[in-house]
Order: sequence, then C-alpha cells, then structure tokens
Amino acid sequence: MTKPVNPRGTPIKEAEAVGIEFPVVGKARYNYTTGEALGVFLAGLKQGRILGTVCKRCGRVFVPPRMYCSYCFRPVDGWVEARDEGVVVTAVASYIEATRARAEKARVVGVIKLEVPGYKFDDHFFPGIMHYICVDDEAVKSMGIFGMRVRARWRPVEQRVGSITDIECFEPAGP
Amino acid sequence: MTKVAIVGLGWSGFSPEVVDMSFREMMFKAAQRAYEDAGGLDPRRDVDAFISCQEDFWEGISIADEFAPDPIGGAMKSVYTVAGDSLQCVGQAYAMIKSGLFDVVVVESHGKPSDMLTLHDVMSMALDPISLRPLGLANIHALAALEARAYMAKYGVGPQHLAEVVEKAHRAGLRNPRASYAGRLNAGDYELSPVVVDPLREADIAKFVDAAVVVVLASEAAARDLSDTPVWVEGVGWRTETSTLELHDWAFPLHARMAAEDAYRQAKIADPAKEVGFAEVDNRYSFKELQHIEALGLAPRGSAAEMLLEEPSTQAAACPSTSAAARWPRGSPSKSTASPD
Amino acid sequence: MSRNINFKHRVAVVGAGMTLFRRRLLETPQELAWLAAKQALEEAGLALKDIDCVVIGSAPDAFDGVHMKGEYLADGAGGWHKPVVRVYVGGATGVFTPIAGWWHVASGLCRKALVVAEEKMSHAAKPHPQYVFRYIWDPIVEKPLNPNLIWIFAMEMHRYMYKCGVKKEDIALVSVKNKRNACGHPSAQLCDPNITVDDVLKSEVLVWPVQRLDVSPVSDGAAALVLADEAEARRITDTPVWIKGIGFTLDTTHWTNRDLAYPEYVRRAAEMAYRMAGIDNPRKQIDVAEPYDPFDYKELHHMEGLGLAKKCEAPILTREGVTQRDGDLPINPSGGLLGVGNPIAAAGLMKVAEIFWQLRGEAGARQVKKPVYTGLAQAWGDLMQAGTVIVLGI
Amino acid sequence: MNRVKYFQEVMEIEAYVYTAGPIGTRWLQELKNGRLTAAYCAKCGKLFLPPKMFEPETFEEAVELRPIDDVGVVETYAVIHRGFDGEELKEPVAVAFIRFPGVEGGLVHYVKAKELRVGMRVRARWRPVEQRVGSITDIECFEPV
Repeated sequence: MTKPVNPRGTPIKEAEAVGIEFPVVGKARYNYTTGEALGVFLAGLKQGRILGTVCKRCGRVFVPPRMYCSYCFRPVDGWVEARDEGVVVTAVASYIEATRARAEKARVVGVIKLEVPGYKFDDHFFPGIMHYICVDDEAVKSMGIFGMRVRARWRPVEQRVGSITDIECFEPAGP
Repeated sequence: MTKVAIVGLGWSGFSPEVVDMSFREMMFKAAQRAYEDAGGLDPRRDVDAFISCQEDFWEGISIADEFAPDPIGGAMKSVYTVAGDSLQCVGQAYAMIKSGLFDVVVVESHGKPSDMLTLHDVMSMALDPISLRPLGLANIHALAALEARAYMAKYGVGPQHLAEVVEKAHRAGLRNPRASYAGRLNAGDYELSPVVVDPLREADIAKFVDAAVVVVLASEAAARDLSDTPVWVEGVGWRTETSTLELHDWAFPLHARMAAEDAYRQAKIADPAKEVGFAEVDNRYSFKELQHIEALGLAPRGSAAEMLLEEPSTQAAACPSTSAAARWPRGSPSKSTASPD
Repeated sequence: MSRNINFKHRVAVVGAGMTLFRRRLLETPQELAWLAAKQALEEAGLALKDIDCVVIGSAPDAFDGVHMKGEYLADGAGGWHKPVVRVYVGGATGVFTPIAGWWHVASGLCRKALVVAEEKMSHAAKPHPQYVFRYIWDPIVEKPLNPNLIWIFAMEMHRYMYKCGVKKEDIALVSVKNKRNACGHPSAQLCDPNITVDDVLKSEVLVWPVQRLDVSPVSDGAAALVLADEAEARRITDTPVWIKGIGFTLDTTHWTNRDLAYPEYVRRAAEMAYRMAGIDNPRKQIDVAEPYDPFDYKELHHMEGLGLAKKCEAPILTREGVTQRDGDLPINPSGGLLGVGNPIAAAGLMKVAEIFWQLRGEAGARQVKKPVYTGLAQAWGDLMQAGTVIVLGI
Repeated sequence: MNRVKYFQEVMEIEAYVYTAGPIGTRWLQELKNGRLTAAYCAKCGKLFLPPKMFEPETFEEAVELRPIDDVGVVETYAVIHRGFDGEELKEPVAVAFIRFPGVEGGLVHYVKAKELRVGMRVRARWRPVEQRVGSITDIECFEPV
C-alpha cells in the first residue's frame, strides 16, 4: 500500500472555475511611513547620494540604512555616505515581467556591493543594494559580470522623486 | 514543569498617527524599553526565541515576518509569526517555555493602521468570498452591530448602558498617558455622537492608534535571574468558535467563555467573580466590554449592564479598562483569548 | 536555551493526510484543509472530538485572497470550538507548523493536536499567481523596481554556481530525480518518468540561470498531521513516529547585505534540531531527508546547510547517485516540490508526512531501499531568511 | 536633511477568482435558478447554511443540497447610516441575519422593510432571471412576509 491512499481534490481547468471574480484594484493601497532611516535615504537619493548608517561597535555599514544595528542591538552611531560605485556580487537576466508575461527584452538585475571610503568589507557582510545593471545578458550568462565594477547612472535632477528609481541602473565603470 | 513569568514590557506609539517612525523603528523603541525593563537583558545573548504578531494585509507586505527579526534583536535567531492578536502570541510563548526547551521568549506586536489608505477594503477582504463579500457592505462595523443588537435584545441592554461603558472608558483613560482619546464625557454627550450602524454610535467604536508593544516572558529560573518582581502567568486560553459567521452565536461570545474556562482551569480559579482582582477586557466596541465581562464569568450572563449602572464603584473597581482608544482591532469576531495574570 | 533536557511529554506523529496537489482545485481553501485533516484523523483512527487543539500553517494571505486566513481556515482545519492558532514564516511555514504543534503537546496544554497546512495559489488568478510575490519585497527600496520572485532565487542560484563552480547540468539532475520520484506519489502534480537533463536545459528561460523546469509549479493543496503525547500515541498506534528535534531560524531582513552562497540560517536551524535530537554526525545519522526544493539548486544548497553534504559537495553526491531513492542518502524520495507540487505551506508539511510514512515503511512505491530509523524535513522561506527543521525517528 | 516621510504603494493584483467548492458551486447555480437550498449532511442529518462539503462541528462530509423555503426569521439586524470613514449614506441600509426553520446557520443579507424587528418573518425577493449571475446577490434582499 502506498500512502497517501486515494488523496482527494477536484482538478479543474481555468474556464471551469465557476465562482466569484473579485477585482482588487484600488482595494489595498498603503501610505508607508518611511521613518527616519529610509526617509533620509530617499531624500539622499533625490540629491544623488547613497547614504547609510554605521554601527561603530561592530564596524558594519548599513545600506539600505536602519536606525539600529541588527547585530549588536543598539542604535546606530550616525550616517555615512557610500560611493555610488561598487562591484557586482551576483546578477541575473530576467526574461519575464512581474506578471509572468514574457519581457520584450532581457533585463539584468543584481546585487551591488558598495564602497564606503574608510571602510573595508568582506564577502560575508557588506553594504549592498539590488538594482538594474545596464549590461547585455551575455555578461550574465558568461558569468563575466561577477566582480564587475559598476557605477550608478542617475536620472537628471529634475526627474528625481526620492525613490530607488532615481538611479536608472548601474553601468560598467571600467577597471 | 516550570512556571512562566512576564519580566519586561515596552511600548512605543499609541497615538493616532506616528509620523516620524516606521513600524520597524517603533518595534525597536518598544523592544529597547522592554529589555531595559527586564533588567537590561541582551536579546542577542539572553533570548531563545521571538514571536511577532501580525497579519500581511495590515502591514501591506506579504510574508511580513521578513521584517520582524532585526528591530527586536532577533536576526539569525529563532523568530516566527503568529497571525492573530498579541495575547495569542503570549499563549504561544507560554507553551514554548512550558515545553522546557525555551527559557526566554519575546513577544512583539504592532499595528500601524495609519499606513492603510483603504482600511475598509482591507478589512472586507476578511469576509467569506462566497457568502458574505458579494454583499458589498458599506460599513463592516455592521457585523458587530448585528451582534450588538442580538445581545441587547436578548439581555435587555439599552443605549444607556453603552453610554456608561463609553463614559467610564474615556474617564479611565485620563489617568493613562498613552490614551489618545481619553476625555471626560457628560451624560448627554453619548447621544450627540452620530449613529454609524444602528445600534452603534461613533462613540461605541474604538478608534485606531499606531503602536508597538514588546513583552518578555521567562521560565521560573530565568525570571528569578532577570527580575525581582516577575508577574506570573497562571493560565492562558485561546479559542476559536467557528470560521463561519453564520454558525456562530450572535448574542454571546462563546469563544471568550471557552478561552476563559481554559485559563481558569490552569490557574485553578473556581469562582472568577470572587478571585479575579481586576480585568482588562477587549472593548473595541462598547457592548463587547459587557459581553466579555460576562463571558469571563465576572458577572452572570446578561447582568453586566445592570451591575454597571447599579454599582458603578464596584464595577469600576472590578473591571477598570483602558480607554477604548487604546485598542485597535485585530482578530475576528469569532475568536477570543483570555489571559488572567 | 535549555540543553540536554528530558521533556516531560514526548511528542509523536500518529497520522498524516493530504489532498491531491494540482494547478487548480475546485475545493475552497477550507474544504482543502478539511480533506487533508479528515484523512489524517482517519489514518490515526480518531474523530474530531478527540482533538484538543489545532495549529494552522499558511503562507501569504494574498494567495487565497483572504485577509486573516487563519481565522478563515479554522473550520476546515477542525477548529470548531477549539484552541486554534495560525503560525507562519513564509515558505518555511509547512515544516514550522508541526514545530509549533510540538510545543502545544510538549507543554502539556494539549494531548492530541491537529496540524494543518493549506495554500490555494490559483485564487490569485489575474494576472498570475507569481504577481503576488511582488509584495514580499521591501515596499520602499525594492518593490519600485517591479521585481519578479524568481529574481531573488536566480541571484542566489547564480552566486552558488559561481562560488562552488557548479554547472547547470549538475543542478538539473535534481529536477530530473525529483520529477521521476514523484511518479510514486498518488498526489503528485508533475510526475514525469522520462524527463532528462536535456529537457530541463531546453525549457523556457525565465530568469537566467533559472529555467521553467528548474522551478516547482503553482499549486493548490493541503496536508495534515495528527500529533499526540506519549500515552495517547501508545494507545493510538503500535508504530508512533517521534518528533526528536525541532529547529528554526530567521536571518536578517537585509538579504542584499550578505553572501547568498551558503544558507547560514538553515545551518543554525539544523544545529538547534540536532542538539535536541542528539545528532552529532548528520551525514551518518540521518537515513532519509526531505530538504526544501522549490528550485532544484535549493535541494543542493539545503543539503549543505543541513550538514548532509560539505560546502559545494551536494552536486557531487547527486551526480554519484547517493541521493537517489536506492542511494546511501535518499533525498526527496517523495518527489519534493519539483515533483509533487508546491502549495507553499502544504508542500512543507507534505515533506514531514513523507518522512512519517517512510519511517513507518508505508511509502509503498516510494519506500527507500535502505532501512530507515531517523529522517529529517526542512523548509525555507522569506527573503532567503527562514530555515525550519524537524527530525523524526522511530 | 529633509526626510521623505511617506511612500505610497499598493498590494494588489487585478482580480481574485474564487472557486466555491463542489457543493458551493451547485448552491450558486441553484440561486441562479431562483431556488434557495441548504447543505445536507447524510451522516449527522443536519441541514446547514452557507453550504460547505463538510459540516464543521461533526466534520462529516456533505454532498447533497436540499431545497428550503426562502422564508426566514430575522434573528438580528443593523441599520447602516454611515460608511466606515463617517460619510453619511444617501439612505440608511438595513442588513440582517436570517435563520431558516430546521437549518443550522443562515444568511446575512439586506432587508427592506418599513419597520424592522427581531423575530419578524421575511421572504427572499429574487432578481429577474436575466439579471442573476450565480451569487448570493441573486437575492436582491429580504422583505416582510
């Protein structure tokens, strides 16, 4: 005898799914309070700066910032500015949209380990953000993108709104 | 088996809109206070597990527990979420410590309703999609109003009784620095409050606040280390009546009665009306306070209202409650938790 | 945390049940929970009135499309007039649910508990269930980039490939193994007895390096267990399966700040469970394991986190056939999420049910070849954060 | 530095498509036909509403629907005067919980009556056939018998 014995359930096709269709558009809107950490971070982006916080007890720099050290459980000791430049830690090429539809063209996205003058980071913990990387998907497939130096391509000042999208993408910065 | 104690408590917020802190920063503030209250405990070293009480749609984040660990010192430690009210989390912490595996467990809960632009739509998403949601109720408080009428009709409770509850809660809140909506109401004020869903007026419905609360629980041995004044948890109960609104008792909160019985059995309380010194009952709606006083066995069924009018001093002493304002709805009308200390 | 303790109440699994796992099922979420719970009760020879309390596991409310899903599911999970609680840790919920069930019984608060996990992803029909995953990202610093869930997996997979020098061919072997294993599972959604590595490598590229057959499907389903304390368990069955160890860990929210090549949070959760179970050499002492495999590389990743393979060693063990059903360390004999399907929380609990059946010798067509005494199930979730581990033994 | 204080986002999809289950689907179909039915549990002999493929208390399976009279009794009612944010409705709307003889549970639905009272008998007012879609709203409301 193989368990489970006679598992039940009634498989259906999409077209047969008689029930209630319930539109949700407009029904779950939020006005997130950014708080001090992300509020300052977003304002920094608007000025073309990437800001982080620092815990002087353990020496960690937090980008994206928070007001507490996740490791020492104490308030952070202030703000530091990261360079808008760093190296790619990992990256992928997306051929689909958030909706699962096929994308018109591949979009490369990855995690960038940022540089902060006066601080050194290993592979274990580092200030890093996820963003688009403006390179060809071949750079991903060949794995050449790992360790690539990239720099933020900022939107023009007048288009910036205080969002992560104030950076258009990161682009190769040369060696 | 070990006893379980509460050894620390912290909070932040408790105002209609906390504009200068994110929910995570509120959690951090509350946690810092709680750990200080628990004798300066270090969550990175001294805490075995953390529970965060939250629901995705309240947060506007799917799998919202992702954001739980860092602000309370729980990163890379044992953390999980209970989708329910915070007393249920206390119940989980109690069971965890009783099991013998955990010595110190932290319970965190927060609400930031001011972040929700479409609160009514979000609350309506909790209704059964087949039998209830298609009705498109203009005000979800109507469901509580159905309970209110059923209770009032069955036990002869009138608006004068609800007015008394409202007045008492607002007055009690004046002595609580965290009660945003406290105030002194005169006898006639209640009637000036607009009818929202008859039989409930605006004054009968608790208003929302943003807040975070952190509680530290510990085993007997750990509690003696951490605190000179631990408060022992003698019993905890939580019960669901049914998921199906149509099948639940509209006139009486059976779930609260059953949860209380569980807690009293553990606490060896035979006559709660005599043995319970004071109670904080859920009064998110005025009539709920009366219902819950009865469900908890602090007054015979159907008699809380008359007791309130006849012996205000006794009743106020037996059941002083925070301002209705200090409550924010979490959980469903068919669920209840009781935790006498 | 207490060490080397003797628990007053040992906790056993005495029954398991589950539904079919399918892309779309007609039953409501409550009814799916009921189908699984009813089957678990019948297997244990119990009625609902015998149950003292209920623990529900379910991941995001946004799938079923019901806010406060725990309250909604209670009736189907057998919660009528009972203590009911819903716990969750994202994708790791399925294995976490019996962990929470453990302390309900170990504490003495309940003698017999129903543990039920359910997910109905098909409700989130328009435009696609995947769209719902957009809301698990940080709403302020990540969601504006319009992410797809697969991004985060692909980033982890690629980092793992880079760090360990793993080829896609090696990873695809996991998908092939699990989809073939699934053919022995009566609930399976994606049995394919003839699938090859080539099929995986030729499937649609979603987010490089992730292709369609690297990923588990969208599924509806539910699973359930009955837990009992020692005295009750002895009354109910001659072959109880004991919960020997539990462990759970949540890493920092900020996944972009740490290396993704190794699942540290799984290692820590496993250490917690092993300490409780008295296991010091998992590779030798665990006879069969069900690590979480929503993506094929995840099985490898988790084997390493669980200490069942050294760092970067899991692909080698896989290539050598060690992880096959007749191998020395059978991994995912059920067919896993890649083969049986992935109704998130229910899939995790399915893994615990599989270990239960394997240890009782009831897995029939799926029974592993070697004798098994100790098994493990593990799940993973959140933003590469959550590890949950349970060790069962006879 | 000035802070950005708020960030607006949504958490929504286009639409959920809910299934009603094996018995619920037929129940909706019967509503479309203008018939009110209740689930019948053959093992425990109970009729209950709203229907599910199991009876929650006994946990037994229910596969059968039985027609019931669409006349019920108002067990409790509420009159909505204002919306959730305090806005006044154009006219008050009454909603009630209606119980049917011999049936466990019942229906929450709108009631249109000059004067409402607990215990009053009400009957379903069905929408015209062509407007019915297989929903609880195929009953427009209940009105006094």
